[in-house]
Amino acid sequence: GRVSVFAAASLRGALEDIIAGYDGQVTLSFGGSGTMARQIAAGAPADVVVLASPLWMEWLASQGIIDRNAAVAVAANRLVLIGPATAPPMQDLSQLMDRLKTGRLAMGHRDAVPAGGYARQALETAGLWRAVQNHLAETDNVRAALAMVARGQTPLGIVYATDAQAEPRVKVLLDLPPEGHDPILYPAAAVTPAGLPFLHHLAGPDAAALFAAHGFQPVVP
Amino acid sequence: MTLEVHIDHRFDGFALDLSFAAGAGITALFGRSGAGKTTVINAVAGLLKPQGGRIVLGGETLFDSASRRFVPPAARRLGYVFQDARLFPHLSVSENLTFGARYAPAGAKGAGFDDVVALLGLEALLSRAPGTLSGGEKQRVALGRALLSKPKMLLMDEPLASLDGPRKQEILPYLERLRDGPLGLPILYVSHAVDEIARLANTLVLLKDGKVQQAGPLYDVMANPAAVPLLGVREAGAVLEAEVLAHDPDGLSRLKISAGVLALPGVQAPVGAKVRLRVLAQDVMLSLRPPEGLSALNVLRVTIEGIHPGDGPGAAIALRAGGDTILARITARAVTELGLVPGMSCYAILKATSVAPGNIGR
Amino acid sequence: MTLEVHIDHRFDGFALDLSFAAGAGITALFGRSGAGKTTVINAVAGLLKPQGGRIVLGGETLFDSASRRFVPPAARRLGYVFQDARLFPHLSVSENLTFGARYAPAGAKGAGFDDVVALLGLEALLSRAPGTLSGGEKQRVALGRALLSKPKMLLMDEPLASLDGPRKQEILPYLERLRDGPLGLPILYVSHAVDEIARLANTLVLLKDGKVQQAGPLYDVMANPAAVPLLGVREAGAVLEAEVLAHDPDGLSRLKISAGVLALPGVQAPVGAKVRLRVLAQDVMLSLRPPEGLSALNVLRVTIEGIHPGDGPGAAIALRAGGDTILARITARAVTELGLVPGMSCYAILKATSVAPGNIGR
Amino acid sequence: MSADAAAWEALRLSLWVACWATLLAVPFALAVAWVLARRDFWGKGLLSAVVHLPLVLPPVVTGYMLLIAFGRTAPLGRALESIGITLAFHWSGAVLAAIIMGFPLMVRAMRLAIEAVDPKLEEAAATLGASDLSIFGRVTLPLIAPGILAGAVMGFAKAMGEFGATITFVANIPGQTQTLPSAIWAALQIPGGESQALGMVVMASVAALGAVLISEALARRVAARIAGT
Amino acid sequence: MSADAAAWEALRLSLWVACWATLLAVPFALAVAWVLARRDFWGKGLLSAVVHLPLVLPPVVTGYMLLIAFGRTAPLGRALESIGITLAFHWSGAVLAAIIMGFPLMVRAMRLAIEAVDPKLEEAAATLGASDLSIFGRVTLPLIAPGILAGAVMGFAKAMGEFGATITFVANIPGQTQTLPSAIWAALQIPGGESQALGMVVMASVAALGAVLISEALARRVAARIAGT
Ligand SMILES: Nc1ncnc2c1ncn2[C@@H]1O[C@H](COP(=O)(O)OP(=O)(O)OP(=O)(O)O)[C@@H](O)[C@H]1O
Ligand SMILES: Nc1ncnc2c1ncn2[C@@H]1O[C@H](COP(=O)(O)OP(=O)(O)OP(=O)(O)O)[C@@H](O)[C@H]1O
Ligand SMILES: [Mg+2]
Ligand SMILES: [Mg+2]
Repeated sequence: GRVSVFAAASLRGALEDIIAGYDGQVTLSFGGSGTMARQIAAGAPADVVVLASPLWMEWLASQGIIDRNAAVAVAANRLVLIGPATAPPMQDLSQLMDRLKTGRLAMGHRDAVPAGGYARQALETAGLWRAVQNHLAETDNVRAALAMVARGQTPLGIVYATDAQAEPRVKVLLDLPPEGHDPILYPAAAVTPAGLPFLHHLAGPDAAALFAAHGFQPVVP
Repeated sequence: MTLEVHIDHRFDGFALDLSFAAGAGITALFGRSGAGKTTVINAVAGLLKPQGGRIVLGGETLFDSASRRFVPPAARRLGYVFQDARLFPHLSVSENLTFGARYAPAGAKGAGFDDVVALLGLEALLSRAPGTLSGGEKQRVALGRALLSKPKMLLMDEPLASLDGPRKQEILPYLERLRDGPLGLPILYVSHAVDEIARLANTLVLLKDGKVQQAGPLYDVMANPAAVPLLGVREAGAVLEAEVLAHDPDGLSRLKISAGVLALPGVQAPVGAKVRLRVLAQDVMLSLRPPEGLSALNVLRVTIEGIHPGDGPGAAIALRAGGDTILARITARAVTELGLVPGMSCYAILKATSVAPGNIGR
Repeated sequence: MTLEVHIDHRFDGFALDLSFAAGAGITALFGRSGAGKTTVINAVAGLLKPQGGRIVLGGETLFDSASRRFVPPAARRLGYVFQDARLFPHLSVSENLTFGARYAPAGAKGAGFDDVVALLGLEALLSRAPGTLSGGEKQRVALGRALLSKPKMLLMDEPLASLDGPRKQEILPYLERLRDGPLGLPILYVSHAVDEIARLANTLVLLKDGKVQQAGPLYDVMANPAAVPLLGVREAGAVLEAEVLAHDPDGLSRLKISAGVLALPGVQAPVGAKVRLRVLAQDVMLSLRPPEGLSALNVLRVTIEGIHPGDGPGAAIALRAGGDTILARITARAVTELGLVPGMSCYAILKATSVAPGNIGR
Repeated sequence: MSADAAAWEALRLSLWVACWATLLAVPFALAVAWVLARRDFWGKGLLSAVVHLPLVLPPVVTGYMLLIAFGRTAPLGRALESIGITLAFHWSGAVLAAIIMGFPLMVRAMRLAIEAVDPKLEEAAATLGASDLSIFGRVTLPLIAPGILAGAVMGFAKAMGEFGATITFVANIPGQTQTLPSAIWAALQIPGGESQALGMVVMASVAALGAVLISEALARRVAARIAGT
Repeated sequence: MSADAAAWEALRLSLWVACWATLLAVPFALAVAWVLARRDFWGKGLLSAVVHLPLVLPPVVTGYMLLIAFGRTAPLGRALESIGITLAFHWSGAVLAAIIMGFPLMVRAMRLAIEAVDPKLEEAAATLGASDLSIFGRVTLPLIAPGILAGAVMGFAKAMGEFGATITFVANIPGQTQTLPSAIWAALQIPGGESQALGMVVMASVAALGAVLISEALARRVAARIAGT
């Protein structure tokens, strides 16, 4: 029958393409990672779950809902520093404070939004966290941070590369070094045995190509 | 069906503390503005729960503070005509009129819709909304609504105050028919118009500042000199029962009262009928001798029963005339000059008006 | 200050189409329930914008449909006593009373607060909320509120309907003083009580179904047989001006009217004073010969001016008595039997009542 | 399913959920409003505060509480499921969320309307023999019809717009629980989704406009009836 | 800053924002309510629908719209900034978001109250010489005080609970725009954050209870004044 997939909303474009090429019937439901994890714990009719944060996958495993070892990362992502389309590119993060001037740095919420957590790690690694902490504009999702930059509300923002590529009003000023934060992985797991075939497909090469087409990074094992 | 009322209730700055009993027929509550008439009616209707007292209607205890009995208004089946009309604004006139009909018990008798509508001249208004009615029209609908709820008793708080004279003259006989007809509907009636009361009431309760000043059969209370200040000096006066003896060719009618025969113009009742005569106290003159130069027809030999000084320069004199008492109001000076004392006999010259032609309460 | 009113307005099922002019003093609007009285007053007050017409007060055009002029109610400064009291529920009685005072122009003259409060007996109520007042108390506050707004004119829609007799007797002279005193306040006055009108009004406008049936000086309209059905047969009757000649020791007073001298009981006015006499049509009898066996004092020789058959079995007869016209109402059969025709002379036997002792309108 | 079809499906579901929520909530809201307007009792303020709570708490919290209470694994949810009522991850759960979120708005409108009814009219009905229930049905209810309508419109609008509690309680399953707001939110989460979101915003706005216009017309008619013109 | 201190700071800010939002919104809501209740004009239904819009749209959308209208680069935002009013990342922006989100609730309560005022009383005031403004101030306003209070409570409660539009418009800046709902939401997004969230939910509930109790007491006093007891 139909396979129900609960997935992080930022994967939507890629997942829609992936199910188009899958020969089973799939229903995609999108939500925030924390919300979905809780729902699945409360008995949500999901066969497969794809989250934007390993933290919540870990939580699901700790609840005994999925098998920790059966979870696979299906895609990866990168963080980028963005600015208005007219801004000059940046060499490294050290210029961050100069570029911000009195403005703020838009990013996902440092604790609540996975992208915000990675951005925080990156800034901490760069030794900028203390300085920038009071110049943040934290949003409830990355897309809102992107919109802040796109609307000129903030001069800079840190978002996923996948988000930045489709917004003409912003420009990637700097790719943040991936070693500065935990790997950005999208873990997937089957909640029910019925989800296994699709999970398999998701971890397969066809899906990987489509993830790549949407700007996601390949998963380095 | 008798109504027995004892109320003890206190508002901030106003205390009602009274008892009265009303027999069959129409009981009028009379008193100045703020005397407590509406409060009494509200208590009878069950809209006010007095702090103390007891209200019994026809053997059924509607309220008793001692036994904590309180029959809710809906179960009392009293048709209340409010001082303010209180029509239901969302219902048409005819829906207002028929509002209460469905709650009457199956066998209840009451006025017919068409009769009431015709009596009150509501034919053209039936589909109208209350908001567009004139003041008098509203009051008529409110009257009709209460009549058509087939009540056990009617409570009427100045039901005719904003109606024109001709309409009143149509409604008054109807109320008399309700009272006297097969329904024998008792009515508790508030009015400021002494002529209405003189015409309608069987029992009269005079209220002042929340207390009963006088209460009893209409004839007795109206003939009591103590009632004069309450009724107002221009309105006070005895009401007598008379029988029409004859209509003379000169336009005068002869009427028999217990003390003799009076000649009055404009009596519109057949020979043999009983009518009420209203003899205003201010229209009665006293003379120690039989008066000369005046037609002697309306001169009665009377005995002074009591002299009641008023607030102003006047005094009210109760006069025994046959089986009746009539009232005269003359100046205190005249009392002294004529040397009037109780027990004295003298002559009363009356100017009487007949009320309620062709009708007389039991 | 004269008021000129032309109104042409149509409600669903009711059309008002009338013109009248009111001079100084009190202009009474009289008519049955639903005749259009409140509608007229609302138009004068500016609460209703008639579809057509013109209203001019003392030279100022308040409304003119032709020139599209409409003075808003607030700028008209007319003290309106509503048929329903319309007190402001959130304000105390004294705040209600003084509500309008601040809007009067600096120099405006008007009644004083203490006078009005005393007149209306509101002393004990000043701090009360309107919601707790009795019906008559509300009406008195509404009256006071309009008086204290220092208006250019008063509009009163049955202002005394729910007041007791004694209170009315206190307020009526006050209204006369407002009218006659230094304020010379004109009043447009709606009432169903013919006795109030007979006492107060200078001009009388009779309305029926939205049209003016009769309008003019009170004496003329009241003496017009055509007015009888409108006023009601029990209430219709001429109002005459009389001068008190003497008070006789037997209690009767002699009053001079243009046609002769009448003897009446109970006249409370000093010798020389002018009083209004109300002669109810139903209290006038006609005789072809001087009547015998009756005191001749109140018999006047009169000439028949006109005979006006009524709706029922009665007919109204206008009688020329000296400079005045008085009305008699007798049965149509009597008209035939006596062979009454206009121009004939005969004798009228009157039973008159004096109204408004000590007061007489201009 | 194409994006367009999904949007229409979301609109249909939103309307469906909003209609049910409004229909089901009106009697409860009316009862609570009546109690708050016409009865004095200990704890009245508390009841009023509880009714206001969904307004004060972030919708996620309400949704989370619903999930805890009515989730498939929760005792209440299980009990309901055993009698055939599934709320969690079902459109009926979206109805419940919409009812709860709209409740304060509905209660307030109805309460204000009830408080505006002159008790003297209800007294008059009682003297005519009407029982409390009859009085409510024949006098109070028609007089507060405009207030009920206003409350219903508020409830409907809120139900159309409810997102946080709904997505937290019943997730975002297309055709089942994906209402217009959830779909709009989802569209906003991916690059280039703005134009699709805009289309759905227009849809929602038009639906709201329609509901408001209908309610205004109805209210006008009801008011005219009472004014008698 | 400890989690606890942050929570108290969020509560303080929420109260501050809610108070300002309520104070500022009341006059506007009153004006709109009056127009909707007492004037008939072309486009009235449209105005009413626009007022309802924030109810119908998911809060994110309203937040985006605010960003578009009042953002730093938007003309309106620039104009405000030039007169010294900064909305971006400032608590005043949160106030604006709360005003907009609470507006439909406030307007509806006040409108119902105005519609319940008998125009005959206003007419009576006019015949006593009061100008339209005086009539409003001395008759209408005191009579609708309970409705204004009700609207204010609704607005206050909504402002206390507003989250979606606020975070989208002015982000989540501790001490400036991190209101209690934002903090609660953030806590719920972290595995194991429930207990911290619960503490803040209790805070919000107590604040709401307080506001509702105060408003109920005030309403009782106002009503008693009008009933004269
Ligand atoms: N809730 C209240 N609080 C204080 N006083 C009240 C209250 N209700 C009534 N009263 C007072 O009680 C008295 C009696 O009121 P009631 O309405 O019975 O008078 P009434 O005889 O019907 O007068 P009216 O002829 O003017 O209608 C009045 O003085 C009134 O002001
Ligand atoms: N909006 C309306 N629609 C239809 N008819 C109306 C409207 N307003 C008034 N009328 C009718 O116009 C007539 C005149 O009303 P108005 O209030 O002027 O009467 P009134 O002379 O003051 O009567 P009352 O003595 O009973 O107060 C009445 O028959 C009334 O029903
Ligand atoms: Mg009364
Ligand atoms: Mg009228």
